[in-house]
Amino acid sequence: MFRFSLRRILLFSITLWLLSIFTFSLNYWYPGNTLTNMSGVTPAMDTYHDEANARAMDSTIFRQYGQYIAHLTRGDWGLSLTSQEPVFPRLMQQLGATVELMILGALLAVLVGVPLGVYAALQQRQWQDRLILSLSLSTYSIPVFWFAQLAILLFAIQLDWSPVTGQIHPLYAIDTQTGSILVDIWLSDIPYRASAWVNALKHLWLPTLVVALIPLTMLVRMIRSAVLDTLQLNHIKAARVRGLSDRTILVKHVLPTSIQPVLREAGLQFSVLVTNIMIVEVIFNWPGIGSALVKSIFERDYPVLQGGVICLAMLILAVNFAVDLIHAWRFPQVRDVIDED
Amino acid sequence: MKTKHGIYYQFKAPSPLLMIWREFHANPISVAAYYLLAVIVLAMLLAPILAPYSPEWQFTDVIYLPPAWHPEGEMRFVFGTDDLGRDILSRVLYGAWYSLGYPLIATFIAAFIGTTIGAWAGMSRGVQSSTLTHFLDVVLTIPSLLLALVIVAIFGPSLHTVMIAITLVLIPQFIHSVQNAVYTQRAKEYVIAARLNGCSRSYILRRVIFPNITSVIVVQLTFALSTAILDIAALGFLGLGVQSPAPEWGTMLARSLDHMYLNPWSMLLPGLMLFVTVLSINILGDNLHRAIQQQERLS
Amino acid sequence: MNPILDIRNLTIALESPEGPVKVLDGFNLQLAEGEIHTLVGESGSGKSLLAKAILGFIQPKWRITADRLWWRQQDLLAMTTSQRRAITSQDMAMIFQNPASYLDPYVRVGHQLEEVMMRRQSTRLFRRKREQREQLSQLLQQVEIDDIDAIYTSYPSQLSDGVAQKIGVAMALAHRPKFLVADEPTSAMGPYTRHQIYQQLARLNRDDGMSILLITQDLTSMMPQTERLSFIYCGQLMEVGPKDELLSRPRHPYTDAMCKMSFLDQSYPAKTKLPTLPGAIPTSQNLPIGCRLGPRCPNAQRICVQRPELRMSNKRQFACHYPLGDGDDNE
Amino acid sequence: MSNLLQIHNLTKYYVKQVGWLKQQRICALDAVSFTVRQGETVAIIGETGSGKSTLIKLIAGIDTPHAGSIALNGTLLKPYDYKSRCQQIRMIFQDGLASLDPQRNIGQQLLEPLRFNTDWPLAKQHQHVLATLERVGLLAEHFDFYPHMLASGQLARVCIARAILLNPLVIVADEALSALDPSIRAQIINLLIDLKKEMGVSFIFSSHSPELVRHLADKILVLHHGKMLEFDTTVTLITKPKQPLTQALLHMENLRKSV
Amino acid sequence: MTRWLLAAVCLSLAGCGPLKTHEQIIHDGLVYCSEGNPESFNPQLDTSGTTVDATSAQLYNRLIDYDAEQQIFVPGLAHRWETLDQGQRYRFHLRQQVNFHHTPWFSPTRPFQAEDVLFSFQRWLDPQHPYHTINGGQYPFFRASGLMQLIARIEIIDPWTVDFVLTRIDSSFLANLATDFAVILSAEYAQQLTEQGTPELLDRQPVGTGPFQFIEFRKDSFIRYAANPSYWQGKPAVNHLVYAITPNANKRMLKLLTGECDVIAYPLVQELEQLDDNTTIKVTRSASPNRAFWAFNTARPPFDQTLVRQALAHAINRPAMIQTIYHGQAQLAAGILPSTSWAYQANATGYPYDPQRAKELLKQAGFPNGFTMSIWAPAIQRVYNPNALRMAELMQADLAQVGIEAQIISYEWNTFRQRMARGEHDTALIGWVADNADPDNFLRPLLSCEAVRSGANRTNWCDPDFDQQLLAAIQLTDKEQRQQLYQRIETHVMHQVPLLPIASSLRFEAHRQNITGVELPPYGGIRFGNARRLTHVPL
Repeated sequence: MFRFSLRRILLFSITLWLLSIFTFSLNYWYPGNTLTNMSGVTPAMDTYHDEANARAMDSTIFRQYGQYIAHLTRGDWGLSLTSQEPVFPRLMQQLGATVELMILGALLAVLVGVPLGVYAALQQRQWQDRLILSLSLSTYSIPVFWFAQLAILLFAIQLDWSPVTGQIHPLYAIDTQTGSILVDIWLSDIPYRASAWVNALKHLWLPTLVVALIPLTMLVRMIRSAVLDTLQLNHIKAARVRGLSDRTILVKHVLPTSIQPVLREAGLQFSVLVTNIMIVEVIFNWPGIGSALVKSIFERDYPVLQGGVICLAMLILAVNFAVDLIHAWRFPQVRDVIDED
Repeated sequence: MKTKHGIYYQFKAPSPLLMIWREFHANPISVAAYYLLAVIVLAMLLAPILAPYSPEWQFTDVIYLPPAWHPEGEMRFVFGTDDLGRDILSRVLYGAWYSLGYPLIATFIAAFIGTTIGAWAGMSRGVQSSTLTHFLDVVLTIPSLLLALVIVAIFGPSLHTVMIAITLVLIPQFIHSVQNAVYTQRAKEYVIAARLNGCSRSYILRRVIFPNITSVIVVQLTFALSTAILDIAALGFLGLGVQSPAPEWGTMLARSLDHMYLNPWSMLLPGLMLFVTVLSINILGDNLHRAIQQQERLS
Repeated sequence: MNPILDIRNLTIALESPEGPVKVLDGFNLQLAEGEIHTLVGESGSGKSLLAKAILGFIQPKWRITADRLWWRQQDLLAMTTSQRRAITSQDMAMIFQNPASYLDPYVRVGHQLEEVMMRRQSTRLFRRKREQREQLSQLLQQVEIDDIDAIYTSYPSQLSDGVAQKIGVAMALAHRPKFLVADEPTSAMGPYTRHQIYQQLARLNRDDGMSILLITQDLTSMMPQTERLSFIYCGQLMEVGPKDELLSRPRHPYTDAMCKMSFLDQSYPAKTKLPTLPGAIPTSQNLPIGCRLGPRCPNAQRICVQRPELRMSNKRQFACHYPLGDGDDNE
Repeated sequence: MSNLLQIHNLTKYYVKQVGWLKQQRICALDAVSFTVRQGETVAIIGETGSGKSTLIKLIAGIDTPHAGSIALNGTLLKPYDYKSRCQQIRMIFQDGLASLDPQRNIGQQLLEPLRFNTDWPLAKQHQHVLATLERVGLLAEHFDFYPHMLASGQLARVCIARAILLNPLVIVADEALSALDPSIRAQIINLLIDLKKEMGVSFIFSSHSPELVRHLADKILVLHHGKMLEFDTTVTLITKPKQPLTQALLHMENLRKSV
Repeated sequence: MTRWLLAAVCLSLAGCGPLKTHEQIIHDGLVYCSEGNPESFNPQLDTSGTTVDATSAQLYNRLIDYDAEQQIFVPGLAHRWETLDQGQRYRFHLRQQVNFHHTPWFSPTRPFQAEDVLFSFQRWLDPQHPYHTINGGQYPFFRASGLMQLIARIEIIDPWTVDFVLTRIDSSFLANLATDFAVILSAEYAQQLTEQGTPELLDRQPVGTGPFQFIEFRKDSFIRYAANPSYWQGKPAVNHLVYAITPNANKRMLKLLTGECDVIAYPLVQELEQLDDNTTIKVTRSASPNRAFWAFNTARPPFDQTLVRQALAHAINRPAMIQTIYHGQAQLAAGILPSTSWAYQANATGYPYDPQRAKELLKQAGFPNGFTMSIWAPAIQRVYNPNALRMAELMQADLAQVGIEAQIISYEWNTFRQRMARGEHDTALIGWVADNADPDNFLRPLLSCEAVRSGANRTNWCDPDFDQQLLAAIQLTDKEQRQQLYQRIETHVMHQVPLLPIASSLRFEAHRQNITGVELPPYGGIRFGNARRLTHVPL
């Protein structure tokens, strides 16, 4: 495990390095002034020359890259071209909002998707199974932006179960500290915390549902087929012959074995989740990285765009890295297989 | 029957691909999806004939017309008109070019490039292949939409950019699946047997490995196609894709949101088309996959 | 003495597009307590199906009929699934081919052993760890595994086939069954490992009086300690009887051919051609009518399209219209 | 009879990671040398994991040795040079179904070696394939069959047909017979005996069935943990084995009878 | 988590209504859904309606205000004023006991005084002023309206009296002073910031004398204001005022329907009928002196040719736009001045839709096969144009008829304006809302050479002759004469068409039934000082 972790850490750092080279080169590809793309400092500003010196713009590309990394690690991600605010602190707040949606969405997907998938597998070829399968395939094909709009029409306008957009009713004066509204409420010292919670959850559940929906259906289908495959495996039959109860077999043998291939694909599902989050944030005016990213493209605000890309990519890579480690820790056999190639 | 040995066997047997097709054809849902998709593609190809009007022609006197079956609708605009008085039916038909035709082209280009690289990577061994594998693993975890957004940010939103972005984004998927498939095939005994037969590498790749991974490629194709359609639509929806007045479904959808309270039809229709198209492609891919598995289990 | 397992005229039919196919057709088996019985059948003979039917792992699409399927005078067919499971887990056990695949690859061997052991004492949830461990090591010693600690913490994929099968045996023994079904337990193993496993099974039979039904494809991997032999072909019982009797004087052409093809007749000179049954084993879609050996049988006549009666003859039973040997031993 | 195949000092090991940074070599085959004469049948016996399969693979050319050489008629065989090797050494695979491409019919696959190793016209290639099919007891119709439509015995025959198509000098087989049903196995054994007689080909096979080895082999090679324990004629080894393991492996039926 | 979700769902369902404290919080405040981010918190720096809406009337006061209904100037921070020296000197008597906002970042030690007036004006008047270049240094309104040239100097007579000395007599001076841009900042705060070394905070963490004080701004999310407890006109009725930034018009409307917004900016015209039916929503329409126009960037060829501009003016179908874009809720523009202006010329000749004529003109100009151009259109609603993007699409189709291939370009509002100020556009769909009743306000800020320099002139059209005439017109005091002069000017401009007027729209605003007192002055801005929520009716 130690060796494996070390290799993974190495791989992870190499990936991050590649990512940094990629984003660094993006600065040169974006239209306009490279230094402005990098730092948000426009030639019209007084600080332009200082910034050019600090980023070694007249030196070799390697030194420029070195300076870029130095600035990046220092948390100096440049200024937004539209608001002249530093990118990094704002990104961190937006990250909080995104991660909140991400965690809740993933939780919802797992908590609903896994039991549903297992249930479908156990009811194989029964009507329940067919229903779950066809529902999940249809849901999987719904364009998420369309679905989100329909959901708003239904739940917010017709039924009034949820507000249309936003994190919380704007009249709740919650200080933005982490960006994640639930954490922020918890950290704040307002007297009406309880109703703030309720209001925040009212705002949260619909975007969470939309974000979770497609990963959920993927999970249902993957878990179902994995459980079906597992049920065919010899050791499950053998466990039955050995007289273990159905529940023990399901919980101790079928589920862990079925989770393994699903966990391997977790990266793919996570990237689907992130894609959905980007779209959902735009639709629900969620103050997260995804909506900032899309907005920054409209505004040609390259420092913000860069920051968003780096942030999201790093988040995804980190999650994949973590999943890899968990996977290898839980299923040591797989480790060798992965290690071999 | 023929001889003492052949007594129990039928005579002429279908090839495995034909068997997959039969298996696939036995499922009414997949057949329905297949014909549905065929109809959509046909409608797309025949759009200039089928569409009653030009997609950009503005009937400024009849804006926000509901569909014909609605009491306020008119027969000459079967699906109604949009905010500029353009015929929605014509727009949806022509829009299929952007929302299905271009994704198809992008998918095929990506499939060609990806399969070539994937096959090369799968056939080569050692460091270069394992580096590529790890690298691809990483690239694949980055959402395609995010990469597409970056490309759009560089070149600015336009049809060309979207096509480049989607094609580029799809290529790694093909490389990955083809490489894995080739890699698995290489360990198969019949490939080893072909090698021992003295066959050339290209022959092994073309005649032995390739027919055996067709199914993988086909399934990947359907997957990539639905990804491409949804990504192009998503970009259009975000206003970063194909630009107006092109009747791309995602763009139409985004546009129609401004008056979804007044004229929900114009929002339902492009969304529904997207949904139906993607659904039929997904059903197709799913059942194809199942048919292939079934066939593999039988043989 | 009553047999502990009494099977009369067991038929299992599977649904197929062409209608039900009798994969097992009128099978008989009587197994006495403490007996080792070897069932020889080539692929497609329905031998694995039989094992599943005895153990009660029946799929809904099977249609099982039998004059008698008794376990210790209890009718297994009349029982509910849970009663059946109770009997199976109480008194029966099974070991398998490819032993490693019958262990959960993601759980340490020790945990799997514990789990099986715990099953019986599920009421006593808080058993002491050491006590459990002791029991386990006793069990492993019984199957001649010495390096208990190493085995305990390893994963199934790290075990050799022989050790894995020993673990399988240990698991089967965990609740002291009266009856063990061994489904080709040694087919993938070298001769020496096979010998070891058989030795162990034989000792269990000797010490605990456990009945063993060994299922095998090939006479060469028959258990030497076996007392009785059954030959089954395409779901039909060919011949049953005491081992020595059957091997030395086969009455059924199939038994005869199997003996010769398995080099048991050492009189055969090396590098000469073997006597064979012509043709191939029919698939379940193309089963012949009547005696299923018919098309391949050297002695077959027209009457063989009728199913031959099972004939009793001097401790043995066989089903053939034209048996080999003289009719002397007919009482 | 001359020495046809000389195997000298053949070594193959696998590298296993022990801890981190430390590697351990596991010898699958440790300096194995022997010679095979023309027309001779050599059986390789040993426990599971003794290196039987590795040896067969090395001779067939599927794998390359880390040390040692294989020479045929005095010329060294180069690794990865399938073109020259396959005309002289052919292999019969154990699993007929797995070793045949499910997407192409039998005929296409049997034409393959001819296409790459002869300059015959297509008609002649066809003819040869049909003749070979008949020779192994199959029919011309089987040319158009796909592997999954054949029974195990027929698949074994196809594999043999593939091996003899190019009239090789040596045929190797790894446990090719043990997975077959007894009644089918006997047919295949008979076929092999016939073919050997007709073609005078050398045959190297591995098996863990002592009966089979004694029935077919002229010479027996005993492997244990990659090392060659003994190599001698069948008669010698049966009557006067030097090693106890040889005794055990070859006389299993004595144990069987003993109870 | 799921349990909470369930609880939340349950709470929103019938049976268990919202918690009581929630109602209290809602009752205490007001949510205004605005269409975009303000560019700055100081309207001196920016003419954008979004900035004005967000700041002028909420944070600041002016010396005088204009009452559009009675068409008179009313006291602001100056309670009395008089004209001296035949109109070259204005003396303002300041209100005493007016306090600046008391905020976490600034505690005023003295009330509002003449010094603050001096600071507020000197900042943009005097290029040497330490604050002149802070945060951009562009004062587009003052530059374009000529106030910069007009004011010679400002003299403090005593702490409560201040004199403005003009370079010449100008009839529009008071009108310009009453606009939303001439706000009064705190000199003491500026001094504190200078000492802290953070002068740029002056316009980011604003301090004023207005009814609300600034709490927090989160870009793309909200601006939070709190009532100024010591406002000189009395504490506002709402304690909290939040601008929820919602660029999407459709979402604004949906949020108004669900009650997430109390007041929304720029409701969608086509949905208004629906809103009218809805008893919880009230829509108000008011006349507004505004103009949507199509500006040609005359600095770029081929738009420097009058023929081309005229051709384009003929090529587009403006009456169709009135129907599709404005849904009939607007008036087709003939000239630049709207019909509400007293200088309006009823008989002005416009450019009728005539593609044939357009083609001929193009041929004359040397473009028989047309050309490729871009139409810039903002993505957000404005008073004068509810959907510029869609209008651009209509024009795209029209232009295609005469062989011109048009490309639509859109940016986020502030980016759009910044880039347009840099002259990156070919043509732009933009508009103007008058800041005061004077016709000069329609011409000088839009088309003068001075406005080119400040970036407010979207056409980059500079005609010294035109400027001269404007100057002459403003110095006249006789309304009749002025009207004639303005008509001449307008005819000239319409012949040159640096910009093609399209329409004047009604101004709309929609709010919940239980909100009153939101004021929409015709010359831009929105006032929440008197807004209040009627007693909450339980659901």
